[in-house]
Amino acid sequence: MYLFEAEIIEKWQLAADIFRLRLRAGEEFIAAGRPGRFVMLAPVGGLYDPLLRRPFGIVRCGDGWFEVVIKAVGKGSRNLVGLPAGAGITVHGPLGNGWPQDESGEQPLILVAGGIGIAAIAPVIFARRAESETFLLYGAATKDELVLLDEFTTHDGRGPQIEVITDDGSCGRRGLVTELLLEKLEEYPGARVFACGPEPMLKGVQKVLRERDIEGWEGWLSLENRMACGFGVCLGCVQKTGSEPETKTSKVCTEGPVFAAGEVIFDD
Amino acid sequence: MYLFEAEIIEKWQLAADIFRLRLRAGEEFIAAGRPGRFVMLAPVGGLYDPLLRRPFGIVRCGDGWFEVVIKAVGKGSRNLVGLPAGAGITVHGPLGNGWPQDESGEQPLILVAGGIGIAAIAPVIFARRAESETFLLYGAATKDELVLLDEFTTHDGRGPQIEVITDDGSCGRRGLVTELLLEKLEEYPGARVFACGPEPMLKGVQKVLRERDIEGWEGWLSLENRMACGFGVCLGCVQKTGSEPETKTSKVCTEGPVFAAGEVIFDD
Amino acid sequence: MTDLSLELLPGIKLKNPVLTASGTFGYGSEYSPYFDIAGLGAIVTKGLSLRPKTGNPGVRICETACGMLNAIGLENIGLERFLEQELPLLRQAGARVIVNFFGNCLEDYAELAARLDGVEGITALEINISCPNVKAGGIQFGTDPRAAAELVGAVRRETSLPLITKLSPNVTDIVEMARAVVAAGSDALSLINTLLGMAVDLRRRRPVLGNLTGGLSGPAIKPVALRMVYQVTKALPEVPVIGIGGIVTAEDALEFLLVGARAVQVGTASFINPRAAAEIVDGIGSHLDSLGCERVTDFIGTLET
Amino acid sequence: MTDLSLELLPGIKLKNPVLTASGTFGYGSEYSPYFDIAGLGAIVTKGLSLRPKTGNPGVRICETACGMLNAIGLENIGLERFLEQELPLLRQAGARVIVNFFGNCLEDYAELAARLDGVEGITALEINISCPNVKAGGIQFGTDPRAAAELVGAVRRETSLPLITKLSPNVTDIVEMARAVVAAGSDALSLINTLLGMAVDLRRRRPVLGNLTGGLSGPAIKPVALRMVYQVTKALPEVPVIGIGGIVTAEDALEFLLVGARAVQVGTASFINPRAAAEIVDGIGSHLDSLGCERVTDFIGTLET
Ligand SMILES: Cc1cc2nc3c(=O)[nH]c(=O)nc-3n(C[C@H](O)[C@H](O)[C@H](O)COP(=O)(O)OP(=O)(O)OC[C@H]3O[C@@H](n4cnc5c(N)ncnc54)[C@H](O)[C@@H]3O)c2cc1C
Ligand SMILES: Cc1cc2nc3c(=O)[nH]c(=O)nc-3n(C[C@H](O)[C@H](O)[C@H](O)COP(=O)(O)OP(=O)(O)OC[C@H]3O[C@@H](n4cnc5c(N)ncnc54)[C@H](O)[C@@H]3O)c2cc1C
Ligand SMILES: Cc1cc2nc3c(=O)[nH]c(=O)nc-3n(C[C@H](O)[C@H](O)[C@H](O)COP(=O)(O)O)c2cc1C
Ligand SMILES: Cc1cc2nc3c(=O)[nH]c(=O)nc-3n(C[C@H](O)[C@H](O)[C@H](O)COP(=O)(O)O)c2cc1C
Ligand code: FES
Ligand code: FES
Repeated sequence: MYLFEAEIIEKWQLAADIFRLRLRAGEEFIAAGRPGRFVMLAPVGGLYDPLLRRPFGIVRCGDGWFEVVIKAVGKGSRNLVGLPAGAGITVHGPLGNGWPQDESGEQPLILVAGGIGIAAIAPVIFARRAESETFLLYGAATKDELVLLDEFTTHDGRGPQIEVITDDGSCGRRGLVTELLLEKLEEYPGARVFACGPEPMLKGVQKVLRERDIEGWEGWLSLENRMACGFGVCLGCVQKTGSEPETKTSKVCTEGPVFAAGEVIFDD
Repeated sequence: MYLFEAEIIEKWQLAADIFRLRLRAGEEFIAAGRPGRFVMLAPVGGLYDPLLRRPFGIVRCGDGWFEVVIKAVGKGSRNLVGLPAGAGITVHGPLGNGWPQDESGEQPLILVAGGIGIAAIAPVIFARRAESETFLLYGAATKDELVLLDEFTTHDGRGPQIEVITDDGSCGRRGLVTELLLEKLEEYPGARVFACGPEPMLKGVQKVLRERDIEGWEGWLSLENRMACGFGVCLGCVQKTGSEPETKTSKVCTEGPVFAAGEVIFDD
Repeated sequence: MTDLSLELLPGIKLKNPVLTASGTFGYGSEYSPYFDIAGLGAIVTKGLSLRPKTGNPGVRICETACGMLNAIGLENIGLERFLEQELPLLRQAGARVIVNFFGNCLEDYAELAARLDGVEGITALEINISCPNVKAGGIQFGTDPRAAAELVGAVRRETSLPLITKLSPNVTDIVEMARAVVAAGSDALSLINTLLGMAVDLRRRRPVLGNLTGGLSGPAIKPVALRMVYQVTKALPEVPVIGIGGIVTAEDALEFLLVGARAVQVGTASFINPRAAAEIVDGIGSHLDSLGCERVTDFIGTLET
Repeated sequence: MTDLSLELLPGIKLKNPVLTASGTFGYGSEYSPYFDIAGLGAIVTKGLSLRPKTGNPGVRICETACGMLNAIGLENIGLERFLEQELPLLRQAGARVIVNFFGNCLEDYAELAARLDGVEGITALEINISCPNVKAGGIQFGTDPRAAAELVGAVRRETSLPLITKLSPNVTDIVEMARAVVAAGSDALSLINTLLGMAVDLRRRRPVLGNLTGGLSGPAIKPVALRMVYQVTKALPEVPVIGIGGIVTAEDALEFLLVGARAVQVGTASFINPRAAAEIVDGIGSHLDSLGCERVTDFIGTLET
């Protein structure tokens, strides 16, 4: 776990309210930043509004840098994406468990992203490009909110097979990403599933997986509960987990954000 | 009185912690921005830290812009000077009364500036460059804190006669600017005096003027009391004025910031 | 277009639920260059005392995290100048006027109420009970239910104007205070006044404020204000409550309406943005419009819990 | 170099006056990756109850202007696991440990105090009285001087450990509360706990927090905390007071020491900057050094008023 001040090396606008920020970081940080882990960010400056850090996934790492993709939804995210290149951000991380590592790389992998959930899914794609049978099912409200798509495929054509779906039909089919998942699982019943997106989508994914009824489910969900600290001390981010009657509360920041899909108990 | 969002057109660093910002403004604003008036500034953005606007003098006006010179002393000023060119600042002003206007322009004028008090004095210089017998007595802690000096004289050599004094003797004489004032008043006993600077300096100026004992004193001080609103509604900025026992409280923001030197009653 | 008008009290119809908070709007005319003050629900004037008051010496204001402390010391021009100078200006501007007032003892309060009674152009009185009772050793009227009730009762007897009591948040049980003053004859409540706070100048090793302590206002106090408004409107659903505390945007105002406030007052925000109250009126309108809400009164108190 | 060590209570010497606030520092070990927690004055643990507690369902935290609301619901691992798992870790790390604890009724408090009495490695107990008394209709111990005194007295009888009472700021008269618990046997006081607040989700028209209301902490509350610490240290100069509320920087901490706090606790700030408490220790040192102050105790309470 590191806590440091990082310069914004570069900033790109990916959609009306979605930005990619490249931040300077050291080797050790980058080595620890495996797919699915996250950072807590705050601008440098000593002002108290916004007060708390905000969590964002580590989307991509390179030599001396890593990238986050931030959707401006409220004051914390808006403030971060409003910083110019050259400005400083304090970084706390990498935090959380990350996606389970695929030792063999041989099992087909279905990645399900809803909206800005793509930020948690993207690093898996970048890490797995060399391997076969990765499917990205990517849903968004509308065409303009689909981001990073052109980066998922390398120049020589390696990358996941991508299917897109939008609420308004402006790109791909019209509908919900869970429909794509159902179809894909029929084709690849033994595939592993990683999903990140808004809670209703995750509930949908859980339902699909539950109905698949395979021992262990082979599905993982990355949660985005509100966090105050990000490292296990505030107990603000807890999620009910387990299965009735054996339930408990788990800290999403340290025991997650990635949970086995069968473990998560959503509120109705 | 205007209330508008202005772009920072350009920003210059004048000293370690002193910056000049050029802000876009309309003609009517500029026409109203006579020397000694001020603006209340806050960054655009809807964050609440800092919460209140901060007052700064209108230093100079041009075609479609005006300039402020800000010394970063606390979080409000630091935050403003940290904004990059292109960023937005909301401006409320011009506010306050400004320096008394010199109808004839013939009486000698002694300008006394202490530290960042130069920001209130500078516009008088810019307005009066065509006229004769203006003296600038400028004191600062150290050489590096003397700003704007090279702009007070036009290319063809018009401008005030300048004498500088510093606490540490790093530029000009070592001492306090009130010493210069005493000397200058001996030379020009009928001169008018405008002064702006830290309270101890203003007290010193007041003492010098009081001892001069001319009817009406012919001196004016620009005060920098803390302000919450800047337009007369909070009663936060009041200054005791008048002369014992006929004293009252005056609002520095609307009845000042410029007061006849004899009117101001400082706390001891 | 959502109808923003509402009856604050029986017979007291306001154009909209947005008022200004006492002490932050001067006597109203200072804001006329910025917008038409007749467009607000009402103007609550700077707290008025029988005689002019000079207020506190020394530093009077200081910024804190997302808030400010003030120790103005209730400086005001006094009843007579108000009636001669300021009230006519407000009436001319077409504003609805609520007069906020205070005293040093029960008798002062009562006399003021009596002298304001029947003055034309005054819609209601707002009694500020967050004042020390000089005659009773400086104990605050506003933090003792018995003292507050006695005070409100005394004022009630002197005036036929609608009476709004402004509550102090510096109490253990805001509902108890609310009940006490309503029982004593208050028609409505406004809450909250400022939280008692302090700031220190580390360099000079002194309190920042000349008065040592001051009143905390601004966004920092909104969570406390919302909680108290919720508690009071829940406990006394039939009593009109005006929500105050940290309201800067239309969203803030709507939150207060949602928890049950019948109207709101905009305070510190007007220092930063003189047009804040007017913008909040517009913002409430367009928000409720977009919800398809016909009347603002349909929105008030609809928080689901 | 200024000597930062001090006696918090007779015989209880701390390396420096910087402690961590309960509920914001876990059980301490979570912070070991960031700095040596043995370097702090003491660690105040997450509030402990007799049996493990799962806390509140739903959203538990929410940011407000320069502050945050929490409704964790006092989730904790319970006495036994604390003694088995966490206390040994803290002792191993060389930390001084103050155990914060609470109950649902007087008997629970007393039993906890008895069971913590004599446990090796515990420097003092901090009793959190901001809890509803389930047996007495949910009335808060912490807002009623009689109930608080009774509670503190009961706990006092069960333990020979130094007893620090943590006061709630949601009261009319903090000095009255302080006097009551000191008279009942509390050796020291910590203040303030969180202010009761609320936040509203306008879009969903619901309270943000699952629990409806929550505790407000962070820089927003510092002015209220400073004021209360000032009032209490002024009224009870002989009682050691630990100042809490919105401390983020060394300057904040120094302000509390200046008004009279013998020590401080760092709360919410540790969420944002895990090294905050350690940096505050260093910052206090260099500030006092630059003042030529020999001992931190020479600085405490030196506010000029
Ligand atoms: C582990 C983790 C990884 C994340 N990764 C990314 C990422 O890579 N890119 C990205 O853009 N976002 C990511 N998020 C979400 C991001 O952290 C939030 O959008 C951000 O913190 C919102 O802060 P804000 O101040 O902008 O919004 P706020 O003003 O706090 O809230 C804006 C709106 O969002 C709601 N909201 C805020 N936080 C949450 C939450 N956690 N859950 C549900 N609703 C919420 C509020 O109720 C409000 O309606 C991640 C979250 C977590 C926990
Ligand atoms: C009419 C007017 C015109 C001004 N013009 C200029 C100008 O042109 N350029 C410029 O740089 N500054 C000017 N000032 C001063 C400037 O407004 C303050 O420096 C600024 O508001 C400080 O805000 P801050 O948040 O940076 O500092 P804070 O964090 O609020 O304070 C920093 C330090 O300054 C002290 N302080 C803050 N405000 C005041 C005050 N008003 N009086 C005395 N001490 C104070 C505080 O106690 C603290 O020690 C002017 C002030 C007034 C009233
Ligand atoms: C500078 C200032 C002066 C105030 N004067 C008064 C007053 O005279 N009478 C009164 O009842 N309240 C007074 N208040 C309290 C406000 O009316 C309001 O209750 C409080 O500021 C909280 O609202 P806000 O957070 O929107 O400012 C004053 C507040 C401020 C900031
Ligand atoms: C998430 C959270 C949990 C808390 N849990 C406890 C607790 O268990 N016991 C307690 O006495 N105080 C608890 N507190 C209160 C803090 O110890 C402290 O009194 C308060 O947060 C004010 O300090 P701050 O502004 O520095 O955070 C908690 C505070 C927060 C923010
Ligand atoms: S965010 Fe604090 S415990 Fe998870
Ligand atoms: S700054 Fe508000 S009255 Fe002058």
